[in-house]
Parts: sequence; C-alpha cells; structure tokens
Amino acid sequence: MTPLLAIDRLSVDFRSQGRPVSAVKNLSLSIQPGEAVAIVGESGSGKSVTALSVMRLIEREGGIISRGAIRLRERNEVHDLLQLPEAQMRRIRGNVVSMIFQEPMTCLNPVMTIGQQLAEVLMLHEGLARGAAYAAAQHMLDRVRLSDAAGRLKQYPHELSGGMRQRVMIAMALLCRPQLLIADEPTTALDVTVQAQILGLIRELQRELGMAVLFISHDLGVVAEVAERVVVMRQGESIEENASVELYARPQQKYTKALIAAVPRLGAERAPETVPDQKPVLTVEGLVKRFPVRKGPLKKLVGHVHAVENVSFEIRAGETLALVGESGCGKSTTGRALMKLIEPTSGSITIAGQDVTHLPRSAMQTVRRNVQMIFQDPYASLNPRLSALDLVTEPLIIHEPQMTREERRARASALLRQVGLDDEHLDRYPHQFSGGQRQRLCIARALCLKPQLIVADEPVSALDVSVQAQVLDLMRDLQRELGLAYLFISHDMGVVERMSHRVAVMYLGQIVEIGPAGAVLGSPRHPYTRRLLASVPIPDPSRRSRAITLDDGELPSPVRRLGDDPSTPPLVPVGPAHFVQNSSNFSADPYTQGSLPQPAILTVEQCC
Amino acid sequence: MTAQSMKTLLAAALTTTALVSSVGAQELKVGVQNMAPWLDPGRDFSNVGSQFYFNTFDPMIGKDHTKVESVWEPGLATSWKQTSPTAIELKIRQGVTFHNGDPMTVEDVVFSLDRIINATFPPYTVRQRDTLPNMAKVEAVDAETIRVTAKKPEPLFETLLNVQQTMIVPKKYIMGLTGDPAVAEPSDFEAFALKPVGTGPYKIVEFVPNQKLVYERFDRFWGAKAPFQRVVVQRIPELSSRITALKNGEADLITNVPPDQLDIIAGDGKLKVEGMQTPLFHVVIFNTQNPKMADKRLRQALSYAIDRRMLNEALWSGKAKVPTSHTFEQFGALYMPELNTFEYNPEKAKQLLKEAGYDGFPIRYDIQAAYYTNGLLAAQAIREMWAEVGVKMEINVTEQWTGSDPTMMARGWSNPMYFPDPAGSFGIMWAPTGNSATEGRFRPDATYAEIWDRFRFSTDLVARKRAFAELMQAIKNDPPVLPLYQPYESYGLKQTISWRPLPGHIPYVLDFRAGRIATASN
Amino acid sequence: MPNALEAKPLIKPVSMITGAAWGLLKRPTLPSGTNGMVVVAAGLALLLITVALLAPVLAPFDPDQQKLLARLKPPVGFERANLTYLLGTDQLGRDLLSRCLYGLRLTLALALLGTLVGLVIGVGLGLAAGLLGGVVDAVIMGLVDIKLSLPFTLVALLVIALAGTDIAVLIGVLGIAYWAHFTRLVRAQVLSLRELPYVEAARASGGSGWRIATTHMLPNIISPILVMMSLNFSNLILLESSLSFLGLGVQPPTATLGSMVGQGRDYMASAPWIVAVPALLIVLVSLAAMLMGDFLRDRFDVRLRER
Amino acid sequence: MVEFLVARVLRVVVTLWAIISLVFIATRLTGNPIDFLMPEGLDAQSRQEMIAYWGLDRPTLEQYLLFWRSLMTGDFGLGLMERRPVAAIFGERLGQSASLLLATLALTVAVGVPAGIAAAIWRRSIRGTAVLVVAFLGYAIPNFVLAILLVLIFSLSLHWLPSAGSASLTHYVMPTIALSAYFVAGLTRYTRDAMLDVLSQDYMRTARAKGLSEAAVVLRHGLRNALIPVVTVLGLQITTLVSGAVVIETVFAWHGVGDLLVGATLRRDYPVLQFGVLVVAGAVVVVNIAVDLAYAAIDPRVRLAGA
Repeated sequence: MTPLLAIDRLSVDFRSQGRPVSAVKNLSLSIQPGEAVAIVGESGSGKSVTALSVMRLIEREGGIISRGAIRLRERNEVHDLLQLPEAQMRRIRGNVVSMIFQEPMTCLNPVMTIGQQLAEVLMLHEGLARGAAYAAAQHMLDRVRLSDAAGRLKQYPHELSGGMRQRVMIAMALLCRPQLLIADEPTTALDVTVQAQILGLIRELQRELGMAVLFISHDLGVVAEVAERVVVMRQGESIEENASVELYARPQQKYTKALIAAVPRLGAERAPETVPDQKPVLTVEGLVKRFPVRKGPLKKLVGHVHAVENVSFEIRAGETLALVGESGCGKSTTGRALMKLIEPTSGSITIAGQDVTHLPRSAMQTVRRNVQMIFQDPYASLNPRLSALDLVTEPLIIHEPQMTREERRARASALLRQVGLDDEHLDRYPHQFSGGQRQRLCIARALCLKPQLIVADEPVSALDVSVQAQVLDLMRDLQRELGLAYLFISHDMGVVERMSHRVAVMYLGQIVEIGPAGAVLGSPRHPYTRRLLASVPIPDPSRRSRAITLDDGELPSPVRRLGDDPSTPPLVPVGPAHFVQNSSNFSADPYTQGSLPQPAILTVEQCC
Repeated sequence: MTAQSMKTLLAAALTTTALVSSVGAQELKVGVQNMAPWLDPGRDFSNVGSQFYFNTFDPMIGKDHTKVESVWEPGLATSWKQTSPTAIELKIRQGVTFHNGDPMTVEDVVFSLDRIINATFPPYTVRQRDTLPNMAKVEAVDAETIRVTAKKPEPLFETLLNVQQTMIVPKKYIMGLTGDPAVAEPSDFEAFALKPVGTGPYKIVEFVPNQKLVYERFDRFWGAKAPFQRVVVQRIPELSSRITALKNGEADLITNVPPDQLDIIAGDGKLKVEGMQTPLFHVVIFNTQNPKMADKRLRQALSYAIDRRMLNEALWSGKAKVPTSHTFEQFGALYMPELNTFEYNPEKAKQLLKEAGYDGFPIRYDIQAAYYTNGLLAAQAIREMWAEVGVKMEINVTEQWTGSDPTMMARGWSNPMYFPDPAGSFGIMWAPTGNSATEGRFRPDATYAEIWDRFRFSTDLVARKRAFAELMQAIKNDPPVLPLYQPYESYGLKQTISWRPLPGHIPYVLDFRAGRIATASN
Repeated sequence: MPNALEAKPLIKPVSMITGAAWGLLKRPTLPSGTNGMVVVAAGLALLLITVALLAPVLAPFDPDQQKLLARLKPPVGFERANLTYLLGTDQLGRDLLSRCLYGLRLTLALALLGTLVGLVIGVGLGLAAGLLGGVVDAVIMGLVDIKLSLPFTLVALLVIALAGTDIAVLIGVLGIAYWAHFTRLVRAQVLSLRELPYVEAARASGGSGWRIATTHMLPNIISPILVMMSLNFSNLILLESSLSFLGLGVQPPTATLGSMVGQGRDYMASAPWIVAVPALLIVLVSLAAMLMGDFLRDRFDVRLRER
Repeated sequence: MVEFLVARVLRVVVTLWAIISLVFIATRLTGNPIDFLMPEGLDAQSRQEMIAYWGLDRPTLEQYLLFWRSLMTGDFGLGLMERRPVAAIFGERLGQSASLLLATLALTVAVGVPAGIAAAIWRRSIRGTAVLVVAFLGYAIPNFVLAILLVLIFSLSLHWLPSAGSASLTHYVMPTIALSAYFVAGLTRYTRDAMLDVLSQDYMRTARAKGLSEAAVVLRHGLRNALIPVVTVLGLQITTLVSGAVVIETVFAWHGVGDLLVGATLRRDYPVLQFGVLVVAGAVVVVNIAVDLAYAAIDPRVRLAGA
C-alpha cells in the first residue's frame, strides 16, 4: 500500500554565522493512512524541523531544504511537497495536512475570536459562507468536547484556559478532515490532567476520523500513549524506528535505551528510603497567602486570590519534601513565601529554629544563609551580564563582603567542580552554557553559603529528559554529601517520585494529602491525588489500553469574593505519617457561588 | 474637526480651481509680514497697525502724500482757521457717511477727538500723553463747526489733526457696541477695535486678528472711489513664503522685503520692486542711568565707533540713508541735515574710551529677533565694530521691552516719524516727558526741558529751528540715542501694478486710495 | 550544536522583557543586512567627531569674524566665488567653513550634554519610581504626565524666559526635553526586570535594593538606554535647530548648526549655500547618531553578541 | 469602562491643575506682558495705567484665585494682545489646527504603516533598507528646512502648489507633508519593529499552517497585532505634533494654535497662554484616552481598568 506520507532522504540545513548547520540529515519516514507515528527526540534532534518541513513552513524559519523529497498521496495523486508551488501548498495546508503546536497560549491569534479563527479555515478551503462556517466551527468545538461551543466562538483566546485552547487548536486542525495531523508537542505546555484529556481526545478523534497522526514529542511516556510506531531522532538523524510496543520492550540503540531509562516510571522506581529522624530545618504552620483583588477608580478591595490557604508541613535535614500540584495550586507561592520573596498573609515559618515570619528584611540576612532557592527557568534566573564566577559567588558578595576576589574565585571553582563544571567555565557568561549547565550554575549558587535547605521550584522542568536525570542525580548526590533538605516543587509526578522522601499534594492553595512518597504515590487516598496520578502517562504502550476516565472539567478559580473564605478541612491520618484532607470538599464544587472573574489586570500600561 | 470647518474645507476645495490666479482688476492680494491684533487708529502707535488705517479712516485735515513736505488738504474738514495761538476752528464736510450707513456729524468728530484728548480709556490715555498732551478740549461750535483748544500756543494744529490718532470714528456705533448704548464704556472701544468702522474709501468686511484683513470698496465714500473692489491682506510671516507667494501669484504685493532678496524679485520679468527710504530711524539707545553706562564719554565712544556707512553698504546695499542728525526730510523747513550730531570716528572713540577708563566690561545689547529688518544682523555687525575699538558686546535676543529695565545697557530700537515734525519723531521719544525720560533711562536736565519748551511751543519757525539745534547739541554731548539709518523699505509687486510707498506718509502706510494704485489693463 | 530552533530559548529573556517599553527600544533596530550601513555610520560619526574636535585647527578663520564687504559669497566652484572662502560666506561675510566647523563642535557638545542631563534626571527618576513605588512613583509619574501634556516649545520658551539664554540654560532646556522618556523607559524596565527570576534569585540571596538596582538592573537596561540616548541625541540636534528657528537658540553670533540654518533660512532662495551645508551636517549627524545607537546596542548587549 | 473614564478624569483633573498652576506661576515670574506687547515703549504713568487696566497690578495670589473662579464659570478672560475672549481666539484657530493635525495623522498612518510593514517583510532585502533610509532621512531633516525646501520647489520653481494660507485642499499638501515627515519616519520604524515582532509569533505560523495566503497572514493576522504598540506611539506623538506644528504654521502662514501659543508665550499673553495650555493638555488627554480605547478595541486582552 502506498503510504500517505513518505519522507525520503530529507536534509534540512540552517545557516548559522554563514556556515550551514544541518538540522535534519537524510531522514526517511513513511506514514500509512490512519496510522499514528511518533518522532521522539530531545531538543535539537530535528523533530520539529521535520514537521515544519512537511508543512513547507521551515523555509520561513530560516531552514533550507537541501535534499530529499516529501511525497504526499492525495486520493490517487502523489505530490512531492518540496516541488509544489506555494499556491498548491496553501491548498494542502490546513486541509489535507494540518498541524497543531506546542504552545496553545501563543499559537492562537490573541486579537481574533475563536470563531473567526476557525471559520476562516472553512471559508478558505471549503468555500463556506460565513454562517455555514461558524455553524461547522461550532460543531467541531462540540466534537472536541469544549463546553458551551456557541459561546466560545465569540470568545478570545485569552479567555480560555490552556487546555481549552489546545482543544480549539485541535478543532481548527480537524475542520477540513485532514488526512494527516501533525501534532508537535501538543501537550508539553499543559498540566498533567489536561495532558491526559488532550491525549485521549487525539486518540479518539484519530480513530473516529481515520486520519493519520504524526506525533512529535520529547516525552516517551506521552508517545507511548498514542503512537503505533516510533522513530527516534538524534542530532537530525533517525537512529531507530520500530513499532512502539517493540521499541519500548526491546530498544536497540544505546541512546534509545538511555531515553527510556530517563523517563520516570511511576511506581517502577522505589522511593528513596526515609532518612533517620532529624531536627526539622523548616516548619510551616498555617501559612496563608492572599493577593488582594481590587476594582474601580478607588481601588476598592473586592476579593482575594487565595493562593495559599492554611498550609502546614515540616522538613527535616537530609529530607526531600515534594510539593506537587498543577499550575495555580499555590505550590510556587508557598516556596516564595518561605523565601520571604513575598510576605505571607498569616501563619508562621520557622527556619533552622528561628521564626522568620515577621522578620524585617535586614534581619533576614542570616536566615538566608540557611535557605537558598533554585528556579525553574535556568535561562532567566541567571543575570546575563555576570560571569559564572560572579553569579555563583553572588551570595558571598552579599553575605561575606570582606572576601577577596581571589578567595571567591577559589570558592567558585570548588563549587563548579562540585556541580560537575570546570574552572574554565568561571569566566563565561550564561549564554555560553547549555540549559543543564545553567541549572548546575544555579545549584552552585544555591550551595555557595552551605545552606541547610534548598527550595527548588520546578528545577528540571525546562530541561530535556536526559539532562533532567543528570541534574536530579546531582541534587541527590549533593543531598547525601551535604545533608541538605529540599523543598522540591514540581508538577511532574515521575520526577517527584524519584527525588522525594515525602510528598505533599496541593490543590487550590491547600495541602490535600501529605505522606511518605511510597504511600502517597502508591496508594493515593485523596480523589485529587488519584486523578493526578491517573493522568500521568505511562511509558509502556502495552498498558495503553487502560481507559482514561477523566472528565473534561476545568480547575476552579482561586479568586473569591471578600468574606467568602474557603474552608480548610483538617488532615486526617490514614497511614503512618500519611494524612489526607476530607474529600467531601473536593467533590462538591464550592466555587460556583463565590467565583469571581480573573482579577482585572492593570492594563493599558503607558509606555514612552 | 467640526462639521462646520469640514464644510468650509470642502467648499474651499470646490471653489479653488485655479491655483495661480491672475490679478483681477477687482481684487488686490497683499502679503504682509505682520497683521495687527486689533484696529483702532486712535490707540495705535505700532508699525504694524499703521499699515492699514489710511484706507479705512480719514483725518480732519488731509495731506498731499506724494509730497515730501507737508501740504495740507481738506479732509473731513473742508476748511479750518486758527482763531488764536491756542484754538482752531474746523468746518466739517457734509454728506459724509460711515461704513455702517450712519451720517458723519459734528457729534462724531467731537467724540473722536475727545476720546483721546480727555481720555479715560487707558489705551487712549497713552496716546493723549505722547501725541496730544497740549490739547485742552474739543467742542462743537455749531452743527458744522468744531473748535479745538490747546493749553499752550500750538504751532502744529494742522499736523496733529492729520495724525492717525485723530482719525474720525462713529460715536453712535461705538457706544452701541456693548452695554449701555448711551455711554462709551471701555468694552465699547475694545469691541470697536475688532469691528472698525470709518469713513474712508474701503470698509473692512473681514478682520481676523493677527491673520487677515479684507477691505471692500465703500461706494458711498465722499471722495474718489477706491480702485479695487476688494483688497485681501494676508499675513505671511516667513520671508521665503512671502516671496514665493508673490512669485506664485498668490499675492500681488508683498511687504518687508529685505535688500538681500530684491534681486530675486527684480530678476523675475513679471515682478518689480518698489521702495523708499522710510521716515524712521533704526537707532541704538543707551541707558544713561545704568551706572556702567553713566560716563557720557563711553556713550560718545560707542557712537563714534559705529561705521554706519558700512552698515548701509553691507546690509542695505547702500540704499538706506545714513543721517547726520535726528532729522527727516519730511520736516520741511525743520529738516536740518547740516547738523553734524552723529559721525564715525574710531580713533576718537578709542581716545574717549581711554579717557572714560573703560575696563573691558561687556555691554549687553538687547535686540528683538525679527522685529526690525536686518536688526539682528546690524547688532552683530556693530558688535564687530565695537570690538574694533576694544569694546566687548554681548547680544541679548529678547522679545521683551527692556527700555524701563535698569539693567539695560544698550538696545536696538526704532524712532518712527509719527507726524512730520521733529516733535512727532524725536519729540515723542526724547521729550522731557517722553517715554525715554519717564522710563528712567534718559534723565534730561532743566536746561534741556527749557530748550524743549522753546522748540515745541514757539510759533516762530526760526526759534524752533534754533532750539532744535540746541537739543541736538545736548544729545551729541551726552548721547542717549544713536540713529543708525533710515531703512530702505522695499515692496515686491507685480509689474502690472503701479504703486509705490509715498514720502508724505508716516512709515509703512499701505495707501490703496484712488490715484495711488492702479493696474495695467491686462 | 546550536540550530535556529534550539537557539530560540536564548532570546527568551529578551522576549520576557517585552512590554511596550522594550518594544520602543527595539525601534531603531536595523535589519541584519544593514551592518554595512552601521559601519558607514560609525565611520561617519567618527569623522564628524574628529572634525568637530579639530575645529580650531581646521578652521581657516575666526568663525565670528565678519567681512561685511564680502557678504554672501558662494562656495568655490560657483560664479562670483572668492577662493579664500571654500564654502563661501554668510550674510555677514563670515567664513562658512569655519562657522560650520565650530557650529558642528558646539552642536555636538550641546546635544551630548543635553542628552546627559536628560539621562541623569530621567534615569534617576525612573529608578526611583520603579524601585520605590508607592507615593514616589505616583508623584514621578504625575510629573511625567505633566511633561508629556505640555508642548515642549512652550516649556522651552518659559524656561528661557525665566533663566535667560545662556549656553548652560540651553543645555538644561535640551536636557529637560526628553527626561520623561528615560523615566518611563527605566521605570518600565525596572518593573519588568523586577519580575525576572534572576532578580528574584538575587533577592532570595539577600541582595539589598541598592545592589539589585546597580548590579542586576542597571546593566541590563543599559542597552535600551543607549539606544534611547542615540535617538535622543539626534532629536536634540533637531530641537536645537527648531529653537533657533524661533530665535531661542544660542545667542548670536555664536554658531551652531541649528542657528546657522535658523538664521540663514531667509536666504534659502537667494544664497542657498548658507543653509545647505549646515543642514546637510544636521542630517548626517542625526543619521549617524541613530545608526550608532543601533550599533552600540549590538556591541554592548552580551546576549546578542554571539547570536 | 465607566470606572476607567472616572479614574482617568480624576487623574486628568489633577494633571491639568498642576500644569495650569505651573504655567501661571512661571509666566508671572518672567516679566510683565506690557513689556512684550508694547515694543515701542510707554511713558511710566501710562505703563502703570495699562497694567492696572489689564488687572495685572493685583497680587499674584489674587489673580490666581480669580483665574480659577472665572475658569469655573467658563470665562477664560480676554487675550491681552487681541483684547477679545480667548475662547473666541482659539475658536477661530482650533479648526485650522485640528484639520492640519488630522491630515498629518492620516498621512502619517497612510504612509508609515504600509512602509513599516513593507520594511518588515523585506527586512532581508535592499528594498527594506531603502524604505528605512528614506524614513531616516525624513527624520533627520529639520522640519522647517524641509518645509521651506518644499515651498521653494513646488511653489517657487514649479508653481504647482500655493505656499501660504489654508484656503483650499491644495494648501494642505505641503504643510501636511512637512509636518508628517518626522512622524512617518517614526511610525515606519515602530510599525516595522512591531511587525517584525509579530511575524515571529507562533500564531502567524498557525495562520500559515491553515493554508492562508501570505497577504492574509500579514494583514489579517499580523497587522492588528502590530497596531497595538503603533497606536500607543501615535498617542504619544500628539504633543510633539503640536510643537512641530508651530514651525510649520509659521512657514505656511497657517492660522493655527501653535503659532498662537508661541506668540502668546513670547508676549506673555497670560490668558491666551493659560487657555492654550489647557486646550493642548486637554487634547493630549483626550487623545490618550482615545488611544486607550482604541487599544482596548484592538486588543481584547486589554481591559480598561481604573488606573
């Protein structure tokens, strides 16, 4: 049978400082009608370049298709897409082949309504009249199970959540019933529960519509959920291709094996054993953080964002407590409040035996020696104008100003070695480091003052899986060596499992379940924890058949009217050191009454 | 944009079909450098306003303006006779109509003169002080006759009843403009200055302060009818634009063309240049009361140091007139070029400076940026000339009148001839009661005042001449002023228009009356 | 191996500082293909500065020295030209070449000093507004509102009326022309930088407000400031000539490019050379300034250097 | 929306109050109007009488309070020079100024936006550079030089266009061009940068992936997004526009507000100046509110909040 799409010895180059750099080398790949094929690889492997080459959009990004052919079968005709004139190509895009992208936040035009953006496709390719196009668009939104499809048509992208936008993207891609859907990391930017919803949706629609899917991902777990065949790419080349069940079971290449090994497997790896009882390094009691919501010319207070609501926990030396939850659940706010980057509304924070809740800025100096922080984005958390030396030793400059530059240099070089970098890196600037190296720099900076506790806010989520593993290993090694305590904030259950002794699950600003990692992840008791865990993709295609029974609901808003404070049911013990919140609070939806629209953002910021 | 202005705009767009229209004999388009902010001959003293009054207003006593010296003619008075050294009686012309249709009566004449002579409205008071301080009262003798009485013997009755400030305005119209129609309130005079009405050959049909003035022929004018149906006077402040407007046919006549630009106009076959040494001096004045300027030898030296012939050659292409004294040809018998009040002598200047012990302190020279043609250039040239004799000058460009500022040292100014007598030029500025003295930069002594009185109020011409020569000697001896030159005022106009400035007028008058302007038949 | 897609995150911190202010800064961006133009501009700027500095050496005459009988001589090559005066003479018989040289020098100095005055005021207030917030911010932004609602010509007129027409006053006037632009820029930058993880990281390390402002913020807003300075510089050159047009510039006989053009404009039809050369110099200077601003940004922006 | 307007108006009132008070005080510190309105000089007694007649002999504070009281009753006083209500003086000129400014704005947008888009799309080709260079030139020439140049070319030499006044549509051509040049240049650059920013956005790729033609991608998806910063910039140009208009109005004998304001400042015509500042600041405010509304209309993400 002729394949629907056949990529034949494709090579794509980019020009970097005058030299061509190949992004895709000699890639061959074919997709049968109705088949789901995945390309897996880390960033820079050329997977996205391949996808954009099929759409012939890569030239716009500066790519040069230097060789090869991409043959697409349309009914009985076979076109070489690389030879097709632009006008013909436009007919194919969005019609025969359509594509969805990674960032649903930025892929929809912010100033056009959903309806306009959908109807446009139908009016273009099917020549529908406006009314008909809108009707068809509404139908398609129903199809992707977006609630209130009619209303959505009039909304703008920013009024929808990430998951809803990705549904819109999918609807947009499917409007003309394409033969092939290219999905480029469609769930990477989404929360895990939403990811599960979207993956389910794609699978289901593929079946219903009988279309082929080219699925592109860095995440073997995600791929396992959808693809029948997997192509592994590395540095622009396809290094291994196989049916997915086969590939996961018997990877041939070392690199593939490494990739598979790097994927956290929930339940596969034993949580690290608990550490012997130590003094608590950090104790948090009833922490509350609310952000005021103001309206009107007089900035009247009308409500609060209840970001953190009555949170209590403690961390002992040498222990890792993971704070997990989806975006907006308050986990990062908790971390920032501990660092006193924001002032807590109430509650108490005790670090190394000292109550720091109301400590003035000046008095925080000594406390800060004991607690340091690592941020999510290693690109943005390093001042681009300071050298590695200055970056790593910045806390020293602040806390030990008497130190000479030579002493600092010696210290910095020791620190760099500790995190696996060399002296030669000392005088480099952040942009000269890779992502993983930068995160190592951040860790070195955090270690600089020999703190007892490090708050790590999504420290690896911006990194490739293989790099993730290295950084996590480093963090664990350092913990063992230095007896560090971590507050590990993450949305990634696999990573959490690998890192933490104990896990706290946050939902709408509250801890709904807390306990030893094995217990919480192995036998979750709170329905939200269960839902979270059920959503985690499993890197084993053979287990894909498990039904995902998630609804298409959205997270409620943490914004509440003045005086309408949420209740915080107590945590009750369900096992050794394992506590769960009364779940009646979860199933009932307490927010329909008290919900407010998102705080009116101060808009129209005047610029020069 | 309002609907109204939109409409205007569209209408304008539709009506303007030809950009470069030819001169219709019916309409004259004039481009001036400045337009007056208001128009009332009685209170106006400025170089800007004086351009416009003669077309719209008449004085009691007329004048043959083609003549340099004063030749009186009947105006709104058909005849007059001095009944005593302090009184004159005038017969008013019958059948004269104001532009608003009111007949001119003796009431109007008395009102017009009285509003200045016995002024209560401050802007008129000003003119009473500088122009008519000797007038005591004006009264109607009968329905056709008025009598003007002076305080002291008045040799200049005719002259003063010819000046712009005594032009005749309608009483009833003015009093009825605002408030009580039976009383002349200040607001009446203010309103009149925006809607002026006179008896002259052109009535003003549109006046946009500071911008535009439209005259229309007044068909019931008592004298020869105006040659143009319409005269549109438009302000075009920028020189390049004004010249371009002329060359482009947007204007038929333009004013204030500096000598350097004459070639551009003269070089165009369709255009020509007319000009005249205007009866006005560009002067340098000193603050004799500023301690730094107190030494009269210093001021003498500064005067001797200026090579006015050179200034004339360089800035006026030799067309301006360098005077020897503060005197104009228009004074007739009182024109005294033989006086040698001001001269160039750098050696003498250096010597005087040495005597005065000038130590090199800088002398501030105030000048307006563009008020006087070539004013700023002259200031810079004078700066060099003073530098030649060792005096340092700092130019201070300012729009502010610094004549009453005690820190003023030297300043560029002008002394126009307001009426053709030394009293109407030198006198206005330098009389013991004139503004130079009252503003405190010029302190004439008792002797000066005595000479002044002899000059001003003698009815004997010879006595007046002698007194004026004495005044000039006093000025030479302790100079508060130095006339630079009589500028050559140039106008650009179409070849087809015959018009030129007349020597009998005060400076800047645009005389478009019958016989004074004509278009060739094309 | 960096390729275009992988290189993308490198630009992330930049795009995070989006916001209108940053957008504004990026304004003078030139396409990468115009590097040649930037080189030309740099050369031009260097040449102009050198010539300006060497004015006393290069100028054949005292720029204020008049020769009233040699007025309005055209440049060499034209009829009536006098070989002594290469570029001819002006309305007072002053050597135009000498006046252009000295005028260029003073113009550059005025624009530079004016820019610096604006920079100091603007950056100071911007930092204060952005870092201190609250009432200080409200008051400063109120001042900015006032500044931006008043036509600058009027402000200049009033200041000159109040303080005189000294060169120092003129520099002040030029300085207050654009301070508000710096203030808004810096404030917007501070506000967006404040949210950046690395600033947050510095705060987490216990860095003081001063240290954060000087170490982490200022260096990162230098390039936008440089770009704005260059824009400002060329704007000030034009502003100086506008003031001269209104008779408010430097006092005669001192020459600046603006005053030469402003006072020579009446001769544009009859003796165009009086205006042509200084006007051309104004165009060149402001062009060079704008292009140089771009060049400087590329040069100093560490992030952009190796891309 | 209502909240937004209320908050805005509150801020505006404070700003206007501050501006007027500043101007009031500044003008009174810079000399007596009589010395500017009567350049021929006055005898001392008359001077006092005139000052009294104009009400300028009263204590400044009294004048200030009186000014506000009459302002409340809608009486803005009489212009000292023209001796008529300032509202009438402005009434005569506002239409003229507004129509010139609107024409300029229209031309600026009509040329600047397409030029900016073209420069963005052609960023890698010589055409894009050419567009920018032309824009730069418009930016770098002092506007009165450009204005006089236009007059000399199109009126003096070619006789195509009238040089002075505002009687017909053809009178608008040169002033509009001369006034626009600077702003076209600015807008071209802003639009280009905004467009470049937009061109690299993900949603543009989405639009292409739908199969839209390049024109549809750029115009339908790109333009509206690019307009967001452009509109802001336009709003900020309004005071600069008024300042620029001063010069243009002089050259083209345009009976506008700019000319009036400069005259009033030069002559210390307090009532005219005060009212004029109020009018301009008010216009700036209105324009800024309009810009914000336009902003909100263009960008649905923007919600008009009381700020």
